[in-house]
Amino acid sequence: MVEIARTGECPECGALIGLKDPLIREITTCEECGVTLEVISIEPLLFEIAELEGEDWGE
Amino acid sequence: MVEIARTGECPECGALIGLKDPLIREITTCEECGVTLEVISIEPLLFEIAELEGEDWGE
Amino acid sequence: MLVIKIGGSLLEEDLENFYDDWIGDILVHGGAKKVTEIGEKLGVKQEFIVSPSGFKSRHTDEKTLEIFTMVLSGLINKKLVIGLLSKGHKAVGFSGIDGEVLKAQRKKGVLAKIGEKVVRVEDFSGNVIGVNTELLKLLVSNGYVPVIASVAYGEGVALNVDGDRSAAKVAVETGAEKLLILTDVEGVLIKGDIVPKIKLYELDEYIDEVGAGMKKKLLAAKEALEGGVKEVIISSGKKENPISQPTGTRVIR
Amino acid sequence: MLVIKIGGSLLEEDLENFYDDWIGDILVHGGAKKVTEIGEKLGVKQEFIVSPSGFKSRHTDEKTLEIFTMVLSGLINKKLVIGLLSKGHKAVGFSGIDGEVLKAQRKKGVLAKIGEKVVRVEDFSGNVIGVNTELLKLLVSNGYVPVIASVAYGEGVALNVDGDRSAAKVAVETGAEKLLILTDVEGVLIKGDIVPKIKLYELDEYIDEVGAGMKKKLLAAKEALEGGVKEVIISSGKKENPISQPTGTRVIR
Repeated sequence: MVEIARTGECPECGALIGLKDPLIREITTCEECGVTLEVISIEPLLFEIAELEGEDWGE
Repeated sequence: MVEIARTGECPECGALIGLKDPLIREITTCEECGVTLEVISIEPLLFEIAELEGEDWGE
Repeated sequence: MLVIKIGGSLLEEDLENFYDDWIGDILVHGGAKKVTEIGEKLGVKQEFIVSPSGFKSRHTDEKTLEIFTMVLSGLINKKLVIGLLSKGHKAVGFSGIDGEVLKAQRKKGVLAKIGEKVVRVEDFSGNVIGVNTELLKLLVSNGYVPVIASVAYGEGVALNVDGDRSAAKVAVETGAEKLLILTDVEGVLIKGDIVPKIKLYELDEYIDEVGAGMKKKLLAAKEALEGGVKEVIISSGKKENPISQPTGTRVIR
Repeated sequence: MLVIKIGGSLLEEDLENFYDDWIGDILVHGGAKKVTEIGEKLGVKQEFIVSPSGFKSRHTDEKTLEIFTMVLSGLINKKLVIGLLSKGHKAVGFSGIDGEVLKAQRKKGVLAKIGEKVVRVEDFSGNVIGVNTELLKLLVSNGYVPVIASVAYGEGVALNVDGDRSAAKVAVETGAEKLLILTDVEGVLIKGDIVPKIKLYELDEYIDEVGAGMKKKLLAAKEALEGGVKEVIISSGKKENPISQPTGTRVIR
């Protein structure tokens, strides 16, 4: 399977972030500023800052 | 299939009633007094007077 | 007080018009079609029995009763409640079991034709004989909209009862002036035309002329009017403003 | 005021002891096991997802949510109501959707591990953030026993919420002194022995030592005590007099 590497900008610090076969809603971290990000578009690769609640014990 | 005829007494007028392969809760009528009866036992064949509500349109 | 009944295949359709136009006090609903669908998926084949005079009705054995209760009070009821909540109405949904809102007398079992014989078959269906109006009025007077699934309680068990006649009983017991029966047909149809108005004394003629579904609605209308309700309307729930501007058949004293 | 929670496989057992011994004011119940069973029969495979830190939880997609709502509020709820009615209690069953009794905030979706990646997955689950105590007190003060299925309402949809924490929230908001969590185990077990008493300040240690199911109950106990409830008991619902003489673990301030 051909892996497609894509790059996009961190909305927080503008650093370039590369991801292989990104998935919508994939969670990743910006190596530059450390903020947790969420993929909101694949072409182009766009991120938003992920709102993360504390680890929760669902039903 | 062998048909088994059974006889039992009408609880209303005492007349003898014959039924082929009676079923529990089968509804029948006493030819003598005309009352509607319900089979409550097969061996021996016993009847009770059937409580019948008016024909009803169930859900 | 306005009591509204909704049932039939209408319940499977988009009910935005209905929710938008809500101005009633109490909603009663059925949902038999969905019960048959889910029952079959759960491997409980829906049995219909033919009574001696040829009338077809659902045989409610214990397994069917459980599905009936679950689908009406857990699926359809909550769909209707969410619809009304989303329009700002304080809807509270429950079944007739709850608080014994619909008390029923269990039928002595239903007569079924098996081959040439007629046999009484155990059945979990009943007739509504009482309504807990205290609970309904408590809720209505505090701004809540009761949404009642037509499953009743009697002799310690849940009982399948007729939705239209349950709604009629609720209307009578709560002293409602009007009962609106919303369904998937335009109104009482005779030779394809909607009958605009039927007077109480004419009802029996129409009861003999219509099909089984409408027969139950006219019987319910009769019981409502005889119990003091002023007007019963049988109309389509699919149109615009189905509640504020019903266009079906008006049945009056 | 005494709030009682009942859940787990206990719900599938004979509850005569429980109904006989009823002296509570409000009952909250779960029922996840039955949801999985009926979901599978309806062809809706129950998905569990593993969060990044390895915690397994149910993934509530739209189809699962519908079954969750139907089974909890239409099957289990009505079974409990009939049980209490048969002992003379005026039980009224509904879900947290009804009258927005359980208001919930929808979780932003649940994080799931897919291969090496972590992805947010849409989910219909939430945390209870509010209780309609006005409706509950209206019913209780008129002699009714509210029986609440732990399905909540939030952002216009039904939401799957944790039964234990919903019960804790109901206890806090209604100012209950006591919360009794009845389940299918004797109490908090450490190395096979029942811990008779746990103080609030010790709770976090136990939370780290117990399994996922009990972890939720201790978290609920913590939320209850921090919200003003005086005592939380976690005990078995199978014994004689499970409510009047609970023998499990008492968690106190």
